[in-house]
Amino acid sequence: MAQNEMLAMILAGGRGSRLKDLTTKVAKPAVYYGGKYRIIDFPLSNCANSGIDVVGVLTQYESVLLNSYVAQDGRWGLDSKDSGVYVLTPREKADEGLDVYRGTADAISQNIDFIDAYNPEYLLILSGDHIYKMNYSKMLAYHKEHNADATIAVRGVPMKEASRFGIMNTDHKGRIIEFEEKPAKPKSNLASMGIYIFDWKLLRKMLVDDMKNPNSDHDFGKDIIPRMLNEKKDLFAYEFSGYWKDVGTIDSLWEANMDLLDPKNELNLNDSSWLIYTEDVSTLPQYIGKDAKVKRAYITQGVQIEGSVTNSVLFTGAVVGAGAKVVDSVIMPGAVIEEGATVTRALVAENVKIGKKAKVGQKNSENIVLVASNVKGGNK
Amino acid sequence: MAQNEMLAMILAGGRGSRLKDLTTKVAKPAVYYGGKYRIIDFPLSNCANSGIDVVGVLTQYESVLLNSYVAQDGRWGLDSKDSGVYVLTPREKADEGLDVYRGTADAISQNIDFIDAYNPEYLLILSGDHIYKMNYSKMLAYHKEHNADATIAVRGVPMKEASRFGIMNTDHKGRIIEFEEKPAKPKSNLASMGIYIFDWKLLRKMLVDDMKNPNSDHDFGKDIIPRMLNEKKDLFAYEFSGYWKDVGTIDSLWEANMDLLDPKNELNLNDSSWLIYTEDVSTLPQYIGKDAKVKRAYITQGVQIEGSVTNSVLFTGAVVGAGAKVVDSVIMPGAVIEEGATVTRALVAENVKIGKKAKVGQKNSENIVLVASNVKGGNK
Amino acid sequence: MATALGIVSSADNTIHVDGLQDYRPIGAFSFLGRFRVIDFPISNMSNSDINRIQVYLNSRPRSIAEHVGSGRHYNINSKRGKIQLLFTENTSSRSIYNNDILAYKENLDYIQRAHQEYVIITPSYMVYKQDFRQLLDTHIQTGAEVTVLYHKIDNARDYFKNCHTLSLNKQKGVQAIEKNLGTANNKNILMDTYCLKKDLFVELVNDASFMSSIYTFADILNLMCKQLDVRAFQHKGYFASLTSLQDYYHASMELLDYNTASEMFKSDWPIYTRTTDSCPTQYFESAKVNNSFISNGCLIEGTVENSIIGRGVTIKKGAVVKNSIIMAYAEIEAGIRIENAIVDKWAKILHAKTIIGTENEPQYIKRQDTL
Amino acid sequence: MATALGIVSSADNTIHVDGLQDYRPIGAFSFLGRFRVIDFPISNMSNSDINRIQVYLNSRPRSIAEHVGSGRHYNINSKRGKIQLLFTENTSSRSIYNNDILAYKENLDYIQRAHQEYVIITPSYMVYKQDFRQLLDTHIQTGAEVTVLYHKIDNARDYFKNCHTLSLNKQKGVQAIEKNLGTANNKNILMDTYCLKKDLFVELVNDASFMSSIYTFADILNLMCKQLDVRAFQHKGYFASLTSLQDYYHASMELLDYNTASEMFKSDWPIYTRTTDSCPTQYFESAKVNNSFISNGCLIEGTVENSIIGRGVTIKKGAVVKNSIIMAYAEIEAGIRIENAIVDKWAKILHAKTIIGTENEPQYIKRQDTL
Repeated sequence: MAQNEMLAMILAGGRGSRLKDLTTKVAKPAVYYGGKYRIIDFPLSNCANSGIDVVGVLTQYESVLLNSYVAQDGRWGLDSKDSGVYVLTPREKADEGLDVYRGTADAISQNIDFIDAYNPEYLLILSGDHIYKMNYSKMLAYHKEHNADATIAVRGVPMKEASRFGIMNTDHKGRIIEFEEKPAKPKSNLASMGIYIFDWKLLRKMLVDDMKNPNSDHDFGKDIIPRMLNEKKDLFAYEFSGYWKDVGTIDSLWEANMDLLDPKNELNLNDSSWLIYTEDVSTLPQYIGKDAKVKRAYITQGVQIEGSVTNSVLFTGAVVGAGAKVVDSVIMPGAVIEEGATVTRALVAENVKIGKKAKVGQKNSENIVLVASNVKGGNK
Repeated sequence: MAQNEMLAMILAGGRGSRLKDLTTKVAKPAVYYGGKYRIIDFPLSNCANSGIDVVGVLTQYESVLLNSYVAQDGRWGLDSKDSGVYVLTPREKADEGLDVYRGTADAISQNIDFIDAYNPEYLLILSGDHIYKMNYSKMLAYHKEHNADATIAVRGVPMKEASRFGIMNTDHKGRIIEFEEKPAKPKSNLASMGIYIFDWKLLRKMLVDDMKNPNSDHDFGKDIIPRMLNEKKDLFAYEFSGYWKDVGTIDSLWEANMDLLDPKNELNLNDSSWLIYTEDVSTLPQYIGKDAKVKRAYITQGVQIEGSVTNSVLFTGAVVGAGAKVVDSVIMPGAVIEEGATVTRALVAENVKIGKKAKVGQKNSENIVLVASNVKGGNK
Repeated sequence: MATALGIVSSADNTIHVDGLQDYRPIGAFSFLGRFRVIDFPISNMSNSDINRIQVYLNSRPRSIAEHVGSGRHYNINSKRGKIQLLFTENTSSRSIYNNDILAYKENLDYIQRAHQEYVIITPSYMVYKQDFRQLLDTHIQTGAEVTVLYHKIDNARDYFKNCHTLSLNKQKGVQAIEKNLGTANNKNILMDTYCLKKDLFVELVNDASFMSSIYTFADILNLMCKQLDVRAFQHKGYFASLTSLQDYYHASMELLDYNTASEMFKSDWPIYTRTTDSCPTQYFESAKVNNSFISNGCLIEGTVENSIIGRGVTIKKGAVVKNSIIMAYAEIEAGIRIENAIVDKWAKILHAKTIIGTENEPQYIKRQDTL
Repeated sequence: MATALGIVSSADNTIHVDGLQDYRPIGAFSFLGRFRVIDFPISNMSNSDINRIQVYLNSRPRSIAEHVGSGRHYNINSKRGKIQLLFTENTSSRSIYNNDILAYKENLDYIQRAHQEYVIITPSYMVYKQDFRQLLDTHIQTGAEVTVLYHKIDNARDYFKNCHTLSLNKQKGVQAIEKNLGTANNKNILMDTYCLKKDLFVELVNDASFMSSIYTFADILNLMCKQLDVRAFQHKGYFASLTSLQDYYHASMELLDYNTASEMFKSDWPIYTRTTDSCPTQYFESAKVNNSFISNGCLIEGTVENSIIGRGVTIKKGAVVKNSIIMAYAEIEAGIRIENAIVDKWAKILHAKTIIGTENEPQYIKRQDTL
């Protein structure tokens, strides 16, 4: 795509409270996933691979780590002359005197001057906490082809679950005729993915109006999209059919990691034509010890395994001591499972130490255990 | 210097109201200087050339432009694996509910977590709006040599002006025994340059204490330094003798530009062993037209001159039309002096157009005229 | 959306630019003061959304390797995109076998491994502006098997001597490709720029190397243009082939017309280059400069007329430079007169009183020479 | 504060590693799966605060040029610092004249133009960890004119055959530098690492090229060590010279001892490399892996023992890999048995049932070969 034809804005604000202790220090988009990645690597890599040069990341709360993580734009190749990843924190004061964005639309409105500086024709709006691979330039081609005012990416969900989503009802050409937020009786199964392409000039006008509207929640789903439909704008649905996962809970984060163990997993991170880029770390390769047993596992560089690992995902610098057993678990960076310890159906957070012979998690637990602080040895 | 031995923090908050309309849209450190630079290029290039890898830039107010300017860390070579320039905006709410830093020390205090992430031994604190070339690694060597708790860079000022500055009184070894803010009867002529090196562990402790002190202004000059002296810490003065200029007013900004016209100017931007880095623009080289007259001028790429230029500094993309005269002036990027216009003792702001045959400024004016909006042609 | 692998080719050994080329390949020549010739083909590619680029180097690779580097200054995404430098290994740089086909043949792996369906080949020794998306679209629309870029000129007797000319039929089909023998002034000059499917390109490279080890890509195309649908696409605007010292000098002087130059440098088609971080140029009291392009970092006390001055050049009081190209970091001492000359990088003109060439035979002063 | 220009030298033509070196210089060899040999000398320099580095390339420069790139992954400031690639031009890569002195001689400008007072020269074909600040400090303190790095070994009869040995006096003065003839097991191996003033270095290069056009830097030093104060500085810790296939294999296998390896890779002395952005490695149900280093991006269904596996390698069900080095993107089909072998990049072992070498003579499988 031509330089700055389309700018991307990633809404990365959410604290992700359902991810519990994983997000006390980091914003949800900075949470680890898949052995070496952070969630936000996915939208950022998608942007880079789609030929988008400039990305704004809209953050709030205490997100020093997220901010300095995304500021290293070279990680996604977005460091050429006129490219960049820019962290955009809230600047206006909301009604309650808090320095936060009041809604998804407000987050964009507060950064109109930033966007104007690049004078893009189109604006792509993304969410920072979904796992998927998507070529936004194809979505833009669809947008142009339909002469749309806005295009919204949708995916088919099982009909019985449709009432949990924002559902787009379209005509046979893909034109959106109705949008229903969590409808009791859904008329279609096309759920919004929170990915929008707008004609920037039009959106800019609507945002300026919306800012002045005291009754608005300043939200794309609640305000902007309904108003566009009201005004008979041309909104089109772009159907996406690949792997997509919202990792909003500990269970779904665990599940998304487990998906990678499937030899036929749809996400296929090994595809060299659409790589996901992330932080580069200096470590040894992974070392599998003399008496180690490793099967059905997804393991990255810097991991050292002396014990047994089954059906698990291990992140950079994780250590599994001799005689330790890791089953059906996710072991985040730098976590150490000491000798003889057992970890089952658990998600062990960054740098946590599971002491010698300690036991964590249960084989048939309903939920996945999040282990966010050190566990003492089981033998004292 | 070893990776992350010393981190630099640049205080770039000031709106610079004495620079009038030049700073309505940009923060003072983003103001242009010297034909192709912005003021903040100086501390950032000094950091890069001194071997400092990580720089935090502390900004506030509406500084989108400054923020995205410094975020392009490749401009100063600070884009290698573990290097970076990070924009740090205020995160805590000050007493009055404003999202600003309450004082220079508060700006650092609010970013303790950022600094801790790099675990530096020393912290360098700089101001973002001075023009000078300085090797901070030599200052660090001096700091180590004296086993100092803090080292403050000072420069000699004429004794009669000393009462306008913060003055350091030192013993014969350079140890600071007293600090006086604008003393009526100065005992020395060593003025603080607002450049500090601290032992980070010690400073961190003092900042945490200072944050709890309700009577503190949270300022280095007013609170931290006096308290360190009170507590008999080892503070040393590091004397700097090169070119140094505070460009806080239109007159001093103009003057600093004029200094460059001196064939023996002390700043010497042509020295290949200490380059000042800045934004890279794609333009033609400067073109001097068939009937142009150029003498005593400092001119950068992308400038087109058809008229006459004397004793002036011209920035990227400035145009001087046929028959136009530019004398004793500073013409900022993209400004156009149309045919037959005359500009004298003026500072013409970015993209401003001086219409045909218009006259701006006077030969013997007391102050320099700032021309911040278009001037109509003089012939209508 | 069709995508193309970009290939920047190197001049083969039938071409030699006196003097200048002893120190670097043509792609590394300084052009208009602050650019290098290779900035033009790479900027064309970058501006045309081509971000997977191979640069072939058959001799003296240092200067281009250093200048091109990671390609970030050309706005190439450093992860998704890539500028790859490819070298010729198995023959010396002076060998007659060291031509474009050998270079492609030795690096065929890297061509075949690319994901792109098409290749666009552009020379590192010509300067022009071209949107390759337009070339590729036309190529696909017409159904041609090979599309080549050409430029109509009216001075083929005196210039473009090292270039090929095209014979075209009414449908712009290419009938023959021959060396410009200077037999007439009006010619269609082949711009050594080709657009074709990658698979066909690989096939042609293999065919050429099978037929003769000194065949070039132009040779095989000439041979095959009877069998293949080879079409020509006309380029308009500024065009320069820098394949002789005269052509180089002439092309540079043409750009002293500010309108021609600014036509070539529009903001919607930036020409990128590597910055050297030099400061602005300082003009002293005694400076007298007219109709010249001056790069940054110069110290000018003397007189400069109708000239192109590179970065960091010093021109002392009383020195006169006319109709000349002075390359980076050269020093012209007080009182020296230079006309119709090309002074190479780092040269010091200290003692020679006058250096005077003619419009058709510019005087060349060697790199780092002290005269 | 003394500063040094870093020089990474290339192996000359007396050294040839069978097989591997047909495709790339030793500096580009894969090492321990995810590194290349040249990562070690460059990381040593970067960690020692040397950020102006010259890398000399005398043959097949592509892989190193691509791997080193702008040097940002080595933490070199991209403005103030610089990794410069310098090429040998005037002779073929196979010529006996193509040695280190010729390379320095041809690029003497770039050495002399550097601002640094000292040079530190380190080879691109040896692996070790060394703080060069310590070497430089010692050099200055002792007042030596040249300081060389050496390593005491006890297996000189079998290994380090292409290296030089040092004879030292009691004061660690160098008495002679000779080829290792394998006459005894205990030897001081010259690590081809030198610290000296830049001016003296330039003088020695000029002397060497004046005396004989096949003299190497070690040769001239041997000759001059009677006149100059040449001292040796002992290196301790892991040291490998990769100047023969046996030495390469042996050195790799030594690192399978996790303690040795982790001693070499401490967090206060990172070894940087270029990331390939490959995803983690996937172990399947049938995988059985022991005492091995595995890089990212592999798909492992088979058995791997005492081996080093490069990036993106596929090892199918029932395949057995023992005591071997498998380089990036190789594929080992189901049921195949590989022992004591080195399988080069992109090789496909599809049909050969067994590939078995010995500890002293590892079997080598060529790049991109299909067996």
